[in-house]
Amino acid sequence: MSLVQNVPAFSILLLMLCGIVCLVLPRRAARHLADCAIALVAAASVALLVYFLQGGAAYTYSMGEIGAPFGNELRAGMLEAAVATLFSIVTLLSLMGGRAHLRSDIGRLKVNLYYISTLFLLCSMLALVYTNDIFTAYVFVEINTITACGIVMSKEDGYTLAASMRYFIMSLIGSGLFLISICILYAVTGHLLMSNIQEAVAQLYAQGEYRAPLQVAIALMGVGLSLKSALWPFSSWLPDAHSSASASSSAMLSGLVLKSFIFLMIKIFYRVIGAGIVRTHAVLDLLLVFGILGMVMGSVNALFERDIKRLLAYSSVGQIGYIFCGVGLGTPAGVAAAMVQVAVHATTKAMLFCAAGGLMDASGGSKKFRDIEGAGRRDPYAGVAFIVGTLSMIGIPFFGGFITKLSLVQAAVTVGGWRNLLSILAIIVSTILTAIYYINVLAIIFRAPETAPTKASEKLKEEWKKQVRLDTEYEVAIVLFILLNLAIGLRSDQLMQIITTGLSMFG
Amino acid sequence: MTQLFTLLKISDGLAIQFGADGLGRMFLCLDTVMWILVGIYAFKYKEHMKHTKRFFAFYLLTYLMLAALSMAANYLTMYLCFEFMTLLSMPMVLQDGTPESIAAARKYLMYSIFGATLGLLGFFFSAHYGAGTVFTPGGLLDPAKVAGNESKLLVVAFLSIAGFSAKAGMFPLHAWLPTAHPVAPAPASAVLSGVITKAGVLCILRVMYQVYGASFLAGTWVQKALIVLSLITVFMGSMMAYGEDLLKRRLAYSTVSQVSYVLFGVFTLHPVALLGALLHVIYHSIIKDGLFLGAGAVIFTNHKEYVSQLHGMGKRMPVTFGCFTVCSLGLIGIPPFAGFLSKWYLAAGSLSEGLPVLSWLGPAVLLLSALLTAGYLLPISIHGFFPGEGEKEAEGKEAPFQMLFPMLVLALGVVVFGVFAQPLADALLRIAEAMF
Amino acid sequence: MSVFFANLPEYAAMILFGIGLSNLMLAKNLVKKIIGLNIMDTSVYLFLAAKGYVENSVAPIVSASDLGHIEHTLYTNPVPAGLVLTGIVVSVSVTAVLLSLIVRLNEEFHTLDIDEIIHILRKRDREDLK
Amino acid sequence: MTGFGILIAILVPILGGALVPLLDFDARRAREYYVFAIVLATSVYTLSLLSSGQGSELVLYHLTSTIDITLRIDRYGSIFALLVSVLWPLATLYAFEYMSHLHKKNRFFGFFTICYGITLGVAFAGNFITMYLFYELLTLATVPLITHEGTREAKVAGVKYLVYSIAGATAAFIGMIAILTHGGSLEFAVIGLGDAATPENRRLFDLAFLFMFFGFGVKSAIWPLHGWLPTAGVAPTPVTALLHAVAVVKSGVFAIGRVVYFTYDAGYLAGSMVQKIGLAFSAFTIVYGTVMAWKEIHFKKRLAYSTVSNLSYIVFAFLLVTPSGLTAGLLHMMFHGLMKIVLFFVAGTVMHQSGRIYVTDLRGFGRAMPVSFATFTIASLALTGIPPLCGFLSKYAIAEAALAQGSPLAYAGVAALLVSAVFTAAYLLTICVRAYFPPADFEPWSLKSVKEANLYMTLPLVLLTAAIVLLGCFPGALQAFIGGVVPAAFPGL
Repeated sequence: MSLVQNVPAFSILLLMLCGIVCLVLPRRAARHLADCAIALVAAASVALLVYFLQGGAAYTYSMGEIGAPFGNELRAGMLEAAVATLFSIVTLLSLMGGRAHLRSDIGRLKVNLYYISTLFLLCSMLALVYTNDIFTAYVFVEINTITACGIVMSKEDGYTLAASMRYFIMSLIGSGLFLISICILYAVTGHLLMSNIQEAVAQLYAQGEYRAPLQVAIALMGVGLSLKSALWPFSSWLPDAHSSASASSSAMLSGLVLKSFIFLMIKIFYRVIGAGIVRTHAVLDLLLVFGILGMVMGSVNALFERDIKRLLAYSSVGQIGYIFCGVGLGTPAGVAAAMVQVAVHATTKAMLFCAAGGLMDASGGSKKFRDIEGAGRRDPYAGVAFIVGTLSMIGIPFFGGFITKLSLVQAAVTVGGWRNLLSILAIIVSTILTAIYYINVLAIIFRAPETAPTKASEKLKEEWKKQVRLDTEYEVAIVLFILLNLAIGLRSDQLMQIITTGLSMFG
Repeated sequence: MTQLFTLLKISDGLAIQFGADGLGRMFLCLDTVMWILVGIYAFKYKEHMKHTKRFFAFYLLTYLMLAALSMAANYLTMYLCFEFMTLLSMPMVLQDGTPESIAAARKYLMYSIFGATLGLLGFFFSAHYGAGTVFTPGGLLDPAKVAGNESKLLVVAFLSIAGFSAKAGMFPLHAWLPTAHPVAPAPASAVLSGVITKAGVLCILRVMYQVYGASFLAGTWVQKALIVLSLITVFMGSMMAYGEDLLKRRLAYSTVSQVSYVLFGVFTLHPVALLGALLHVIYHSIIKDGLFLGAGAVIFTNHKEYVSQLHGMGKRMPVTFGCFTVCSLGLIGIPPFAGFLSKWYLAAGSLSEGLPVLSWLGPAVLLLSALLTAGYLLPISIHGFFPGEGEKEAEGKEAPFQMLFPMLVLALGVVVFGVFAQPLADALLRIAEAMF
Repeated sequence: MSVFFANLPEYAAMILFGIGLSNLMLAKNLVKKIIGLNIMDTSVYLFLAAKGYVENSVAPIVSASDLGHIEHTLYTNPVPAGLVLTGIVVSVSVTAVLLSLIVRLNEEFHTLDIDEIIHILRKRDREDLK
Repeated sequence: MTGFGILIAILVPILGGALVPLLDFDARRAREYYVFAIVLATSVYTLSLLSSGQGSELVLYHLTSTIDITLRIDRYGSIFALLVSVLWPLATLYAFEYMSHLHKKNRFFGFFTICYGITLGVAFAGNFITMYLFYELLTLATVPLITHEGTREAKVAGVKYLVYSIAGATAAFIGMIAILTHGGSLEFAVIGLGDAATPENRRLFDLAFLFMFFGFGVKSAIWPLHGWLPTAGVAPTPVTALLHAVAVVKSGVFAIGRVVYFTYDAGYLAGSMVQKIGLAFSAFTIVYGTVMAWKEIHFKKRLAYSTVSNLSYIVFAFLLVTPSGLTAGLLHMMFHGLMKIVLFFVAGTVMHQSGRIYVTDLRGFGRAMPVSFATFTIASLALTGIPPLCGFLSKYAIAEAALAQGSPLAYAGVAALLVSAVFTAAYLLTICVRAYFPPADFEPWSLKSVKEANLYMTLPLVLLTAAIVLLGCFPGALQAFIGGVVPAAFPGL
């Protein structure tokens, strides 16, 4: 057991510790502690990833050396390490990107409480990634829900409170269903550790016993988790929550929180229930159809939005549809495509939300399209970020989005029949719609205000004149985000290789 | 074709080449003589016109294209000259600029270009299935290539010949002629009717005899269909002319029917009938130019356009109406005058051809339409000279000498060629034989 | 019917879960929603606890005295009990956060009906646009 | 001659163009010298590349294990590059004068020059993914050009163009990936599917072909997908002339040529079902385009419909999948570019000088703008296919190729060709008649305000018309250059 193998447990416990310590620290100290903790966790995850890349096998890490039925286990493989790295890096960058907004939105006194929520959020996400025990997964799902609503509520204006209440209630329904399915699985198999459950389920399926409860458990699991990760029909709460929250929290929410639940679902489908059984179950087709509808309806709603952050939120619904379309195809290639989209969407959407924050600063804090005209010229960093985001979303080679489209099409093409045709049509339609509303945004933010007739109020026009004071942290974050997207685009071969070996290790 | 002059070699299959053969020389002489006479007439007529410089420019350019057309040695050059002749003769039609003349010109343009495009179809197939490109009597199709797909080639032959016959005013595509000629100024309509329709005939001759070859088309459904079409036009043209009051439109209908006489001779694919056709080409040009110049003279001097206004005009314009009458008699086919001999050879050729029904039906229709021709031409002369007591006699003076001179020459031509037709007939017979 | 009586607790748990879930989703008043949530959670814990019960078994407590010899062979399964405890902790914390949120909402909008709150927000949006 | 030359030829206009808005020229002269210098330099450099750099290749980047971005000069690409590099300087010269009455010139010339580089990118792409990259960028770079005037109509045209192009590009992309995953190669150096096309996955390759055909068919305006071209007629003339008559639409046809000859070879396509579908669609578009053009009275929209029909000439010729079909298609690609750009330029000059955009009010313009309408008449005659001019040659070559192929659809194509010739005469020559022979009641003084355009506009017109006539009479050199593509596309022959 080399040192690096303790990284999963170490990162979860470190984040919890720092979260608690932040309670007592003053604002500036809490900020530095949080940043250092997350940076440390990111470095550790990278080390773990390198360990796996050099041929390390997936291993289980039992907490406190206690035996199977009672003890708790973490399991780490190449995919988990990669996802953990991604989550921690994006959290760090989102915090840096939205720092300016934290001061204005949350007020001086409560900033360290915000850091507590962020640390616990990241901790719960890493736990979801690493855990090998489904009840621990439930506990961290609840922690995730509470902290996610926390960072939405922290902005304390009317919108965020209402939005977080709706978010909370919908999530609780989701986790309720998730809980009941766990209990059924426990009742049927008697185990809590995922690997044991898999053997028990395989054996039961072979003998044909408990077929009905298992079907119900899988269905509830699918619906519960898709509800929490805002699959289209259940995503009515997402636009309000993600658009009203402050810049860094919407970046984290849209980029990471949704993805952690998806990763949990993939883990449960493929490690707890086993690929063979899941593929025969109707829930995959359900996810595929809702994914496809999500891709189209998300983009359609985004078309009619006149508010930059709501547009990005609806676009997230669309991209989540992409991921579920990949998972719903059922083949390993489909799941790989889903994981690629998880990585690309995490970086791109977080970048766009931070850039949207920048645009709002450059146009007097308003989110409406008529006010952010020409904001791309005033805040060039946000402008370039949106250009990169658009090119990536449309799927131009050299950018992240291209690899998503490439892998999803490769997955869709190998699957025969109606699934193939339906997903291909959805890809075409969603690319068109995405292209339209992103290019529309580009046209607006790069329009020279003095020539085109603008509907913005006079007061706003004077503000446009004076030069926008950008803080360096925001600029560094945006540049790093762009580099991350380009890195994924350019090094996509390596990313695919990590994902495919990670998935094979998953079993 | 004796020696060839290659103006431009575009690629191995495509070249613009010219060469003189009997047929070409005959048409060139015809065009040149007619152009000179109508030219003299037009110098006087131009006081009546605006934009005279433009008119004469296009008048000469059309002549250039006609000369090139008669000298063309391969299908491509013929098609080129045919297209340009349409484009250059069109401005003469809309010379007056009245809305009807512009509409007529557009109609003329569209019909001719449609016809030329069908001709182009023929060119594509002949280039593909042909052995060489230069016109060769007896056809240039390569039997090896043609072996499998005669039916396709027959369809294409029918379409291309029907296309070129649009210019000659044959039945399905004749509608532009009666609308274009009346609006054009007199010299233009004379040239249009007399000579430019013959260009269509020349193209049909080249295509039938020197691209597909008479032997290929003899006895096929294509020949029968074309003969039927020409007979329909002959009959229909004279019927329409009979009822027409506007003088120039009556003459236009007469052109439609007379040119189909020629086409009937060409389609029977028999040397004697072909001789009759060639003879009728010459006679019709002379006669129709004379008639149109006469009509032009009447319009120019007395602004009378309708036949009903010409009662008693003969006494006022004796020379014009004299030539008009001589030409009418020639057209009807009264023996001493020119028209008779060509109709005679046409009937003889058709009878000896031996097609089951058409060999006798043809001459019958020709005779019937000769009667109709008399029906619509003679009343003009009769009412002109002997108006009858009751009606009011039209006043007017004689046309100036510069316009009368060409009419006199043409009338003289009708008489001379009627009486001393033998040398002309022998020359044309040699040309006809050379075609098979 | 014998099946019904055989696993009576499971049936009870399922019915309670249904009541709690529908209440959580359909109730207008926010406080009622929280009550529904708690009913749902308790039904799950009932289900879990029932799973742990073994016929005529003894509580799995091994005191120092009878370390040497153990007379009873049947012990109730302690794992579901542990799960129930964790579940209760989670429910309590979630309810606490929700209730504090409801207090803040009431201060802001003076109503407990979530649809009315959204209606107020939409009206506020329209005023901004003008 | 390493491949870096290609990269330079592509990057110079792109970077040069990107600099124009940044340098923010306000003096017109400075901007013109700068832009013209860049465009001319690129053209000269590209032409030198074409002559010396045949076959040089550059692997730009290994995107994934099976896909990499490569640039290569092969004879097929250099024909398209020749056309573009000859026409772009002339169009830029024309644009300088035309843009004098429009605002935001820096942005316009910036994107205009960027499009030049991207089109060269399409020409020199070494495999399908690289071409897809430049193909998408071309769409994105042309959208701002279409919506340049900022009117509501321009915005609608821009969105419509964007929707059609993105749909097409994605469909083509899906076709590409389907081929890639099932063993076919996307490299242009490798001809045909080789052993990948086994009988059982033949249906999939057919489907992939249809996806790519109709995907790229959007840009080459095949019948159901042509809607964007006429509406894009509202863009400024240099855009419609150069992009919608030469660069953008030709890249669509160029891509179809790549699909037909470089990914699927003659063995696969000859006589196959997909070939029949393609031939049927393109033959129908030939007739549909000209009929719609004849009905349309807006000058530039009429020319746009004419482009729709002429593009299907090229697609029809390509789909014959015979060497003569390929050469005929490429010949028409070159000649149509020349002819159509003259017609669009004259339409632009008329609009620039007199503001008239409808065909019906062009009476008497022949005298008011003699040079423009002389070139217009020659170009119309060429397009109608009158022998000595170049239009006839390409029409003749296509007809010959169709007859040589001999299938019933080929004959239908020849018939469509002829019908469209008649309609082309109808909608083009009527304009010439109306311009040169105004009706009697027409007062010449009503056009005294209309003067002939200055040298900037007339010089390109005259040069292009001279090219039309010369190429019509002496096409030997060009035909030999195009003939060189046959060994590349048909290795077996």
